[in-house]
Amino acid sequence: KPAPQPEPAAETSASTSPSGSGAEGYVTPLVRRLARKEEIDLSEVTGTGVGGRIRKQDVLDVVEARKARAAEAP
Amino acid sequence: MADQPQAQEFDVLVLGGGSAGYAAALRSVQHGLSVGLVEKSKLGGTCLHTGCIPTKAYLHAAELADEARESEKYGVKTSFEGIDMAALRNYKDGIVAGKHKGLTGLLKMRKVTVVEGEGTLVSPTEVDVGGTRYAARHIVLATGSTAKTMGLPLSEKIITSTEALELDRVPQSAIVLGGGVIGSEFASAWASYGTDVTIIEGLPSLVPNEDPAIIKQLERSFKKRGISFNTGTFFTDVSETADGVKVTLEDGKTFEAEICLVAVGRGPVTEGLGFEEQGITLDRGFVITDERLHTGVGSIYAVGDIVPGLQLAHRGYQQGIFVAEEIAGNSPMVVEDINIPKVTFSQPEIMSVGYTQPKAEEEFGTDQIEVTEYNLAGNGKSSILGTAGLIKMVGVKGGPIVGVHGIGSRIGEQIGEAQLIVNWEAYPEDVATLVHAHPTQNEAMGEAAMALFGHPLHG
Amino acid sequence: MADQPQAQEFDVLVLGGGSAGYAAALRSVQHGLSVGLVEKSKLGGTCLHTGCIPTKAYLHAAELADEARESEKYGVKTSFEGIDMAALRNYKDGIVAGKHKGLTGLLKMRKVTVVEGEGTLVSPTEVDVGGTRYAARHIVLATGSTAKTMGLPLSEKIITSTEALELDRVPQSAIVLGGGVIGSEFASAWASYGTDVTIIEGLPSLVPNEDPAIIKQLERSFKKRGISFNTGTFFTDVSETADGVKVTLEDGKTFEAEICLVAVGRGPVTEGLGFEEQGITLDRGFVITDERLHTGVGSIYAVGDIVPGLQLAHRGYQQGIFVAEEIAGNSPMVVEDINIPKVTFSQPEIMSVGYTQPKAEEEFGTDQIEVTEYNLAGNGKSSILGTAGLIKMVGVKGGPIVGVHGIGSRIGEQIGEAQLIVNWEAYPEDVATLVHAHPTQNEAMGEAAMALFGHPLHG
Ligand SMILES: Cc1cc2nc3c(=O)[nH]c(=O)nc-3n(C[C@H](O)[C@H](O)[C@H](O)COP(=O)(O)OP(=O)(O)OC[C@H]3O[C@@H](n4cnc5c(N)ncnc54)[C@H](O)[C@@H]3O)c2cc1C
Ligand SMILES: Cc1cc2nc3c(=O)[nH]c(=O)nc-3n(C[C@H](O)[C@H](O)[C@H](O)COP(=O)(O)OP(=O)(O)OC[C@H]3O[C@@H](n4cnc5c(N)ncnc54)[C@H](O)[C@@H]3O)c2cc1C
Repeated sequence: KPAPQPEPAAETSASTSPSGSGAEGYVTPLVRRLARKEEIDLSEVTGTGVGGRIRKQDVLDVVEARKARAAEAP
Repeated sequence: MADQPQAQEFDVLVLGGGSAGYAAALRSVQHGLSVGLVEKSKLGGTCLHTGCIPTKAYLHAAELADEARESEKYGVKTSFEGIDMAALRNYKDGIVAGKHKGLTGLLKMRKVTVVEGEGTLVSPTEVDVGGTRYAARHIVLATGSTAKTMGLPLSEKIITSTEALELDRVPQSAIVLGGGVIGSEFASAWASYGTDVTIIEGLPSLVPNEDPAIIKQLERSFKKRGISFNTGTFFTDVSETADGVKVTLEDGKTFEAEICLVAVGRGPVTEGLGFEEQGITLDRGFVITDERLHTGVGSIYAVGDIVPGLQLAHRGYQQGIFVAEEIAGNSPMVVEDINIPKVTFSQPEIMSVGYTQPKAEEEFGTDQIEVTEYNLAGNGKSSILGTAGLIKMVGVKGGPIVGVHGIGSRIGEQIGEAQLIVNWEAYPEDVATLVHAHPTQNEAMGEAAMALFGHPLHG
Repeated sequence: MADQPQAQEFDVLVLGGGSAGYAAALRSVQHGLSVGLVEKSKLGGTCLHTGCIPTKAYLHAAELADEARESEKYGVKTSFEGIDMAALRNYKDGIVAGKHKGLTGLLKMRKVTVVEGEGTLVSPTEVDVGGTRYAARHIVLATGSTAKTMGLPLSEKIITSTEALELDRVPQSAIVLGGGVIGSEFASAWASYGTDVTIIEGLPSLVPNEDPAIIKQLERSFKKRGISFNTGTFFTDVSETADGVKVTLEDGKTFEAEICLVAVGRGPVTEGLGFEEQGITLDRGFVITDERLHTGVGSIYAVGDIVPGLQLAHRGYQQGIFVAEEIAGNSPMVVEDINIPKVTFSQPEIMSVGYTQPKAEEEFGTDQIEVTEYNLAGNGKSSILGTAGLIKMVGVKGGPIVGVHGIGSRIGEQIGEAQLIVNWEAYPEDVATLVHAHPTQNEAMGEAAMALFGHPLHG
């Protein structure tokens, strides 16, 4: 069930731009949904897509890195 | 070490070879499990033999009949001379036979062991078929549904959808009891063939589960097509007359016609199959499961029409696949009924996924949602096809689109984009920024999203 | 303070009222800008009057004719008695007139000032129309395109698509020069009407921009429909004969028919309009812009068919909207041509978005991509419609789906879901986990995604 609540920071920037499409802020719905599921703040993800756009792989990379860090942690 | 001994004990045993059952079987073998599938009648179940497939063949013929009648307007000189019921049944039977052969071959190729016969659950890990016991680590119940008759005396003239598909003639007139999906589809097809149709629906409207805007448009279109309907009053009696049938309503009104189709819903097939004896909970015959389709007994799951909720073939697939993934340990994601796509193949067609406006208002609050209706009159391709209709989108303010609904000729195929929008929780601007291909009906989806975003292009 | 003086100086002045131009105008007023739109002929341009809309009306009549011919197989008794060209043109003209009226009304309602006449760019901020100078802070060039004739002598018998839409009869036979989208669509429509059609295409195949699997299927279907084609050799000459036309190819082969449709591409309308004089770069007549559609001169932009790339109405809308957003300071996102959805409305229809297999191999490396082809023979609704075809998906290994292609009757409407998949960079599992509605053609999209994900359901 979709959450009606306001979303994290990265997302609001995407939806307040009148065209909804400012290259920097824009993420696809799939990336947004994945980030929410994995509890990742998109403003802290480095995008590797066109114009620095965050792609699904970028979020997956953060998930992996986090897992690796968790595994290393004493 | 032949197949035989192995075949008596499976990793997964599925009871019922309809949409839900065979999907569970096919996905389970993909995960390397040995699978048995018990079917008492024909592989493919209701959907293939007496449901989705034959009805849609009949509805395609209906579309051809409508088009033939109207085509002079489009500069195509044709004359419509009527329905050749024998040829129509041949065509329908050919499609069903082809799919049945394909499915049988597929199950064989994928090495699902099909056991013919009626199965009964005799222990949490065993099913008896004609005296032979088949054991399995996991059991999936998928015995499906059958038309409810509410005690009406079925006959040559009082029939369910199953018999309606075998009629050898186009009835002169018909009363359709029930204005839900199945009733509306038959009413639509018969009207196209030339039958004088009256729908009796006890609830206040046809297709009562749809969004109000869709209902209004369907009722308007049916009226225009000469399909009569009486809504808001339940029937009390159906009886045969000398040359037909008579239906009496609670308010005393009566209707007469050549035949009466009883399409008042479908009930689960679970009686006498040993489910309750093994401790499984039934509610009015339906199998009660947890959210993950587990019955609470041993490793027994239930899928498809026997589980309360939407009775749709692809919900059956979805649940069958879900359980196979669950058994394989892949913790699949639960897809709620609200996010399952729905299509009604009447003329006009209806498609919907997600929340209707009233349901969204209830769930998110009336002041938290916004809706847009895009009239197909503004859509080039729809004008070319000569269809009225609309696309309606329901969104959460500042949030995702949570419902997409549509009505119009051929609009059912828009369900694909609608499904992605709702299930992927797209915002209006996500869709609005993608300009849709011209001139398609699909453009109407883009226009609706643009309007919801506050920037209609052509609207 | 009447409208008049204001009307002479605009925030935005658009030159050309076709798809691209009017989209720029409509979106600009939505941002509160004052807008003038100069149109020398009819609002709506090529697409509305001599392109998308009339051709699709003709193709719908073609579909009706095919269906009437075939419908006995489906149990619907009809006889096809031919095309009534006067009625067909009436229908087509009615659709065009309706849309034209709608568009004119919409521009008026939204307060776009329409200036009738031929405009010439006379300074970086001024357009002259019949001696009156209109000034604007921003200018959008949108003068569109026209059929290329390659110096061929147009006549009653050697015609372009514009004249083809005004023919008063169904030709007995026709040669179509060019097997691209426009050529294939006319060939398809005429063949349905009963014309004996031959396509001459210089490149090695019909619809050469499509994926090879799609091309193969189209060529197979056209052959089956009795549409002849000669590919891989260019023509050298077209001449009139006593009772028709003769086309000669480079290899000396000749073809004769009643008429010849020249559909070898469309060139930009930019000559003599003052563009070069103001310092704008033209290349073979096309306006060269940067990625953000700026011409490099003043605040002059170009949109639509005059900008090199896909010549499609909705690409025009997209660019028009883009420039309006850019002028309004909203830094819109660039949508590359590769991500623009494309539909060819022949029988069978073609839809595609994203990379073809060869282009994906080139871009990502042959060993980095994976593809799946789902044959529509496995799709219930397609069997019901009686159509062959396929859905092909091209994915990056372990990454997103970058191309979706389809062919089959009515398959064009699948472009909506395809467009979301490619533009939102969905992974196969994103789509595969959503079970699609049964029985629709849309299910084939789900099956293709499941196969790409490694778990076909029915495949
Ligand atoms: C007229 C009509 C039109 C429909 N149109 C559509 C449509 O367009 N789209 C759609 O999505 N859905 C449609 N449906 C609904 C769809 O057919 C069902 O949702 C679907 O078939 C349910 O699948 P299932 O596997 O749960 O049950 P079923 O298809 O009913 O299959 C159950 C199977 O189990 C077998 N069985 C039962 N008991 C036993 C036993 N004890 N031992 C062995 N075998 C047993 C039965 O023989 C049957 O083959 C339609 C239904 C009808 C009646
Ligand atoms: C037969 C055919 C079928 C087609 N089918 C499709 C289809 O199905 N789908 C699709 O997406 N595309 C289709 N197209 C392509 C589509 O029509 C074009 O891509 C689209 O029209 C381009 O829009 P535009 O605004 O750039 O140019 P145009 O539509 O050509 O509009 C340019 C306008 O500018 C005006 N103009 C030109 N010069 C001046 C001047 N100096 N002063 C004032 N006004 C001027 C013209 O009169 C015209 O109205 C088809 C084209 C053809 C020919």
